[in-house]
Amino acid sequence: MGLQSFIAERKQSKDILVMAHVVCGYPSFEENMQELEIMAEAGVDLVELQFPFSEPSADGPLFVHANEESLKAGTTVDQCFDFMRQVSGRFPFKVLMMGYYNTAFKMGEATFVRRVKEAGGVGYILPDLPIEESANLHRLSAQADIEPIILMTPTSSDKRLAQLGSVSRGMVYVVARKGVTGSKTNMGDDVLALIERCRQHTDVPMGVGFGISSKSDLDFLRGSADIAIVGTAALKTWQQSGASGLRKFFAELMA
Amino acid sequence: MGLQSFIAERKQSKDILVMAHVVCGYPSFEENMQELEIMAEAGVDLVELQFPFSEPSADGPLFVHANEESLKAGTTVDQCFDFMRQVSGRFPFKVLMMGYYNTAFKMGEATFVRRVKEAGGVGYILPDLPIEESANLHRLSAQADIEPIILMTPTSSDKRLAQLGSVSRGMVYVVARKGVTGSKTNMGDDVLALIERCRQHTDVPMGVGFGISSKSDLDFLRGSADIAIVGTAALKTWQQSGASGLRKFFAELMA
Amino acid sequence: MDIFDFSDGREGYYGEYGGVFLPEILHATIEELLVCFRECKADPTFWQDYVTLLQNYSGRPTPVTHLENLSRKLGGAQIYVKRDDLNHTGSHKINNVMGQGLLCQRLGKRKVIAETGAGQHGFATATMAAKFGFECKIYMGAVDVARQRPNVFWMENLGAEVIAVEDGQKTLKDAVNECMRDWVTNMADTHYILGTACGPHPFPEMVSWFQSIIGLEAREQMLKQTGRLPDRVYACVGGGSNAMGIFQGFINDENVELIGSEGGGEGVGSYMHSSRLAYDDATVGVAQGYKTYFLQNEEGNMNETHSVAAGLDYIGVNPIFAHLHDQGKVRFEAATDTEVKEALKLTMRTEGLIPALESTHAFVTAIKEAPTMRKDEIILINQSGRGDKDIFTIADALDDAKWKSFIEGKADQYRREKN
Amino acid sequence: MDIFDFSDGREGYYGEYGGVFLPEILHATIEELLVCFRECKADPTFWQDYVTLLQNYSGRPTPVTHLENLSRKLGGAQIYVKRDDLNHTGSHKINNVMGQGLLCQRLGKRKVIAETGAGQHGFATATMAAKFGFECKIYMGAVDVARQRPNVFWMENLGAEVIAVEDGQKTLKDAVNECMRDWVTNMADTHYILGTACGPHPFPEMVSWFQSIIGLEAREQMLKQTGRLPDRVYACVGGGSNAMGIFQGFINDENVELIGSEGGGEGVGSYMHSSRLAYDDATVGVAQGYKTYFLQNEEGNMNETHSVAAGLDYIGVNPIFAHLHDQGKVRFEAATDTEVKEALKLTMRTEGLIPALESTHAFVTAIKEAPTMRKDEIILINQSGRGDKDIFTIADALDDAKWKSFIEGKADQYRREKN
Ligand SMILES: Cc1ncc(COP(=O)(O)O)c(C=O)c1O
Ligand SMILES: Cc1ncc(COP(=O)(O)O)c(C=O)c1O
Repeated sequence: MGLQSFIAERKQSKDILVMAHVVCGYPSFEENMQELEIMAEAGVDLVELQFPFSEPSADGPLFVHANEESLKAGTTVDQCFDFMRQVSGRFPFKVLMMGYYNTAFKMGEATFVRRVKEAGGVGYILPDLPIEESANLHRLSAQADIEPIILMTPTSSDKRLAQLGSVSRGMVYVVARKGVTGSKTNMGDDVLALIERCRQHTDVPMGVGFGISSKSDLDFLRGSADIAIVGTAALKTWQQSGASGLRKFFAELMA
Repeated sequence: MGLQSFIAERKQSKDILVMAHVVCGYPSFEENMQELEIMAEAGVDLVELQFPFSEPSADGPLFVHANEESLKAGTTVDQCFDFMRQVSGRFPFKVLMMGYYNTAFKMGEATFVRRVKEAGGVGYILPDLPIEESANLHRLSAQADIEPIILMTPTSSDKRLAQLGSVSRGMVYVVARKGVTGSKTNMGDDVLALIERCRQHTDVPMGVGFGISSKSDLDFLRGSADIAIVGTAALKTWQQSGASGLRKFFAELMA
Repeated sequence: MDIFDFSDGREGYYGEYGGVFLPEILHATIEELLVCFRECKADPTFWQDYVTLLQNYSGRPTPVTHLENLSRKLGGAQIYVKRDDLNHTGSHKINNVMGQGLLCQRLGKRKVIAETGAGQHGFATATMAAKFGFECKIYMGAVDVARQRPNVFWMENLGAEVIAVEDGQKTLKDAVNECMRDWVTNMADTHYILGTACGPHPFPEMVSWFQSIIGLEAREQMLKQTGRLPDRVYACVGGGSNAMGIFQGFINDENVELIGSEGGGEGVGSYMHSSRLAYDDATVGVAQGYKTYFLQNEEGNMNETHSVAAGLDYIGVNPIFAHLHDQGKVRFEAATDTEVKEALKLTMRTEGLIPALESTHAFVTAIKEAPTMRKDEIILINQSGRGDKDIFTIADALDDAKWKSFIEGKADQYRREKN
Repeated sequence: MDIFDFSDGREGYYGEYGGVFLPEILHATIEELLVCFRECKADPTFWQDYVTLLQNYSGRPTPVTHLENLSRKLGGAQIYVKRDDLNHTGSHKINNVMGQGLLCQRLGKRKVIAETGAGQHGFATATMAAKFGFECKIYMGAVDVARQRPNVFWMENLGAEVIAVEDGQKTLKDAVNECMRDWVTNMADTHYILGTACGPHPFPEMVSWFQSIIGLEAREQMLKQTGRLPDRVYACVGGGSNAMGIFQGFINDENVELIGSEGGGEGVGSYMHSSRLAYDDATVGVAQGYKTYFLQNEEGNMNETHSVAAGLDYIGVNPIFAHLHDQGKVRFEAATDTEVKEALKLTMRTEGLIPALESTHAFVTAIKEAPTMRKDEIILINQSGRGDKDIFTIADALDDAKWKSFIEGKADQYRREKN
């Protein structure tokens, strides 16, 4: 089942879905697996598996550190795909590859698409790959039936949103504010206005991310966004209070 | 009795005279006096009393150091003149003021001449005062009947020697080689040739200095120069072996 | 040939290299920059203002010096040197920075950010910001902050905030990443003053354009001083801005050979170098906003790099050079750390010039090749910077004992004064 | 007025100052120098060669920069700066040195000696010697050698022998004496490259002549850039060479006021300064070969002097200035160490310029006076050198804690490496 129909299906029983995030190999693949179990238990709907990269220029400090430590520990692309395969086979949520374009570029776009597909991924998020550079990858993805997730942002003009909307598939990722991952976003009228603007340019489901960390954020988005994307907040919780903390975090978030 | 007639008189009983040197106040006026006693005993004919100056740029390392230490110990121009008066009153040798022009300039040339005269000096050597700048001082000196000692050097052209000779009075100081005081001069044909050249331009007695340190130097000069000027070698001896050393030094030198 | 005459739909591409690989959030910012840059480039008064600013503030045109002693000693080609070391702040970096300062004014932005490795670009940017009255933040790897304190000292005294980047290898590439992170947050009022002809379009073109003043001057000067064009032109290649600068003066001259000299570090096969094109260790990749040759592993993660010259010690290279290299229009060589030290000593003693360690890489290659050339052939070297600001690095490189005991004495003095 | 148009029998005298007070043994040498200098001065191709050499080697003409920010901030006169800091080796000292290099070639001598205090003149001389292929010895007070190690490092690497002078105060004046001692020994094949407009005739005239290139350029540039002459011209005064250099461009212009700024050290009455003309502590004397105002005691022995700027820290002053001061043609002011530090900070932050501590003295006086002048009045400051070579002194002067811990870290590293 493709990403968009999966989301549609899940949305029949929930008014907002949750997408979570782990950095492969940080702190370790074992801990990643424990985090994912907790996410699955809590009913998380989608998960991004970030492939670590040496130049994570769109990430905030916590993820930068995670990328770095994972690489230092020797994490390879092969291991990440292996892990993706295990995860997608084991849990009910759908899995997306997340990472930087060089990872895809170096193995070749066709290989990349094939491997995501083979590992059970339903799509990928490459934040440094603009649509101008995506034609071939999008074509290959369409053939393989996986989705390239497009990002829409507060700085995108209407004209730009229209361009982005016209090639969006599966879902779009609405970046709630300027900046990198990790810091808190003030959920307010601008976020709603942004979602509203984005809606006018695409029909696919809409995930909203960057700085979502609490039930109140979710409540705020309920009714406007389809998916709340939770990244740094979960990792921070795991680092600070381990499995029990993370369980509590998701329980409260999704209550 | 003026310098020139003093030299003439002494030369009746000796074929070469000796001029010695002390830096006033170095190591101390007491030690200066001890040195001078030894010089007098040895039969030294003339003595330069150097007034210490802060910028002794024509002196070699030993005298530079002596100038510096003397000033540090607080030696003043008044003290130097006082000392000169004592010395000229006490010893049979004649006393010359030696120093840099600024010492004379600062007190005024007339005062300078008067004070040298009053202190019993028969003349002065100001190595940084060229004849072009000396007219007034020479005039004052002539009036006071003291002698400005002119230097002749190995770099002086015949024309220059003629100029120097024409204003020389009392004696001339022939600089045996280029350089500053203190290092050894090789007594050889050039020194003799230089003396010869100088002779052609003046009738006054001729002292030869710079680097004279031994009886053999004196022997070498005997017959061409009237006066051998001994500076650094004596001070070095005093520093190294005190009164007995200096006594021996002059005894051997003038044997 | 106009390398910036892009074919349709390939704007910002040089062969397969270049492009814009940035987060979507910067799309509008980079568009705005591109539009502004196109306006500037089309407006002859902008270039005139730029030239006047550099004349009055930085002392351009910098001269060309004939190295008669070195030429005689090597017994081959006549060696000439373009003296960008005489610029205000001591290197060619000021050219680009002043140009972007003017452009930033046009953009109506009041804050600038910049990455720096050796500190030369940061120093130049802090200087420009003081002159233009911009707020200024300089990102610099923590390792570089520690070893390039003199430049940090000046940047701070010029009023810039210097931020030590603690991520990754804590050097230049990490400072670039951190700049990007600042930019995606503050692009509304902030212009990113990229320091070399790398990064996303239009930076390679824009930086090359500003630096082309070197080549424009040099071409005219060589014609005037020697009556003809040089046979070969040498420049060191870090990101590639000074080399692009001088090469543009001669790129359409068939008989002028262009030679880029990269950081050979400990030599071929050592993997302790920063030669992307002269050695075979780099492969094509996409990072820091553009596609080019990077020193990276098979999975696309960047390798550690090394050069005695901090300004050459970078993973990627100007995409224009990647293309010109493919086309055989520019030849690339590498100079090892050891060769650089020897060439520096030789240049100081025979000509009284102290090239920056970066620039000395160009001298190394020229010095190797000059003796193989005829006496009536002519060589031009770009001296992109002066070495006297690098005294700590050079004294270390030359292992100067008296310098070390001076530093120890200074340290003792500071410790005493604290007590 | 031509200050060098000496009346009969007064050659080398400016009023009662100047002259030649040297040991007889140097008479022929100084004559030979004078004759050679007269030939050079009379030979227009010599001056042309000199200008060309400085253009191609040192980047002359140096520009004039309008300090718009500082002028606006002070709210008075428009401030312009003559940028001799952009010269090769970082100061105006190179002008004189290159000129004397050409002259030394004409004299047929192959060895040069020079005194240096801050090290700027020694650095320039070592550079010139490398370029001309002369053997080179630099005399430097032992105290200065210890505190100006960076310059010593470069001089040595340029091939000069640096000799630490252990006599006297072990600073500049003692280095001058030691140069004289070398010269009286080796004058046959050695030329003494005196670094400022002091010493025996013809040095004051000769150094002034070479430095007049600053004023010639500046006058023309001011006319071109502002359409008229400046109302006041400021320069710092150590020995007086950079000031003589720029002032000569305007000395016959009735409405241009010339202001020299001396090292005020700890201020008037402190006796820890080097102001010969601005304060009342100096008297006329004869030393180091010439007659002028010296900071000396009643008996004619020199006093200790002090300035935060080593290049101003000297007992005597240019005899031409002593005369122009008597005549009221040049006004003299002093800048204290404290004022200098403040002006340096201000200049760095508002204009991105880092004047040498010496030059900053001129800025101090200009900054004090600019606000009292009308907005349509014009000031010109001579920036005789750049401050980045003075990092140790400036960091100490600004008491920079991060710099100090950097130095301590470096020292620890060196000590570790030894073990
Ligand atoms: C003096 C100098 N030359 C060259 C470079 C290398 O940069 P690019 O290749 O962009 O000229 C640097 C970089 O810091 C530099 O400081
Ligand atoms: C930069 C600079 N300015 C000024 C001076 C003072 O010398 P003068 O008065 O001869 O210009 C010096 C002396 O070292 C100097 O280095």
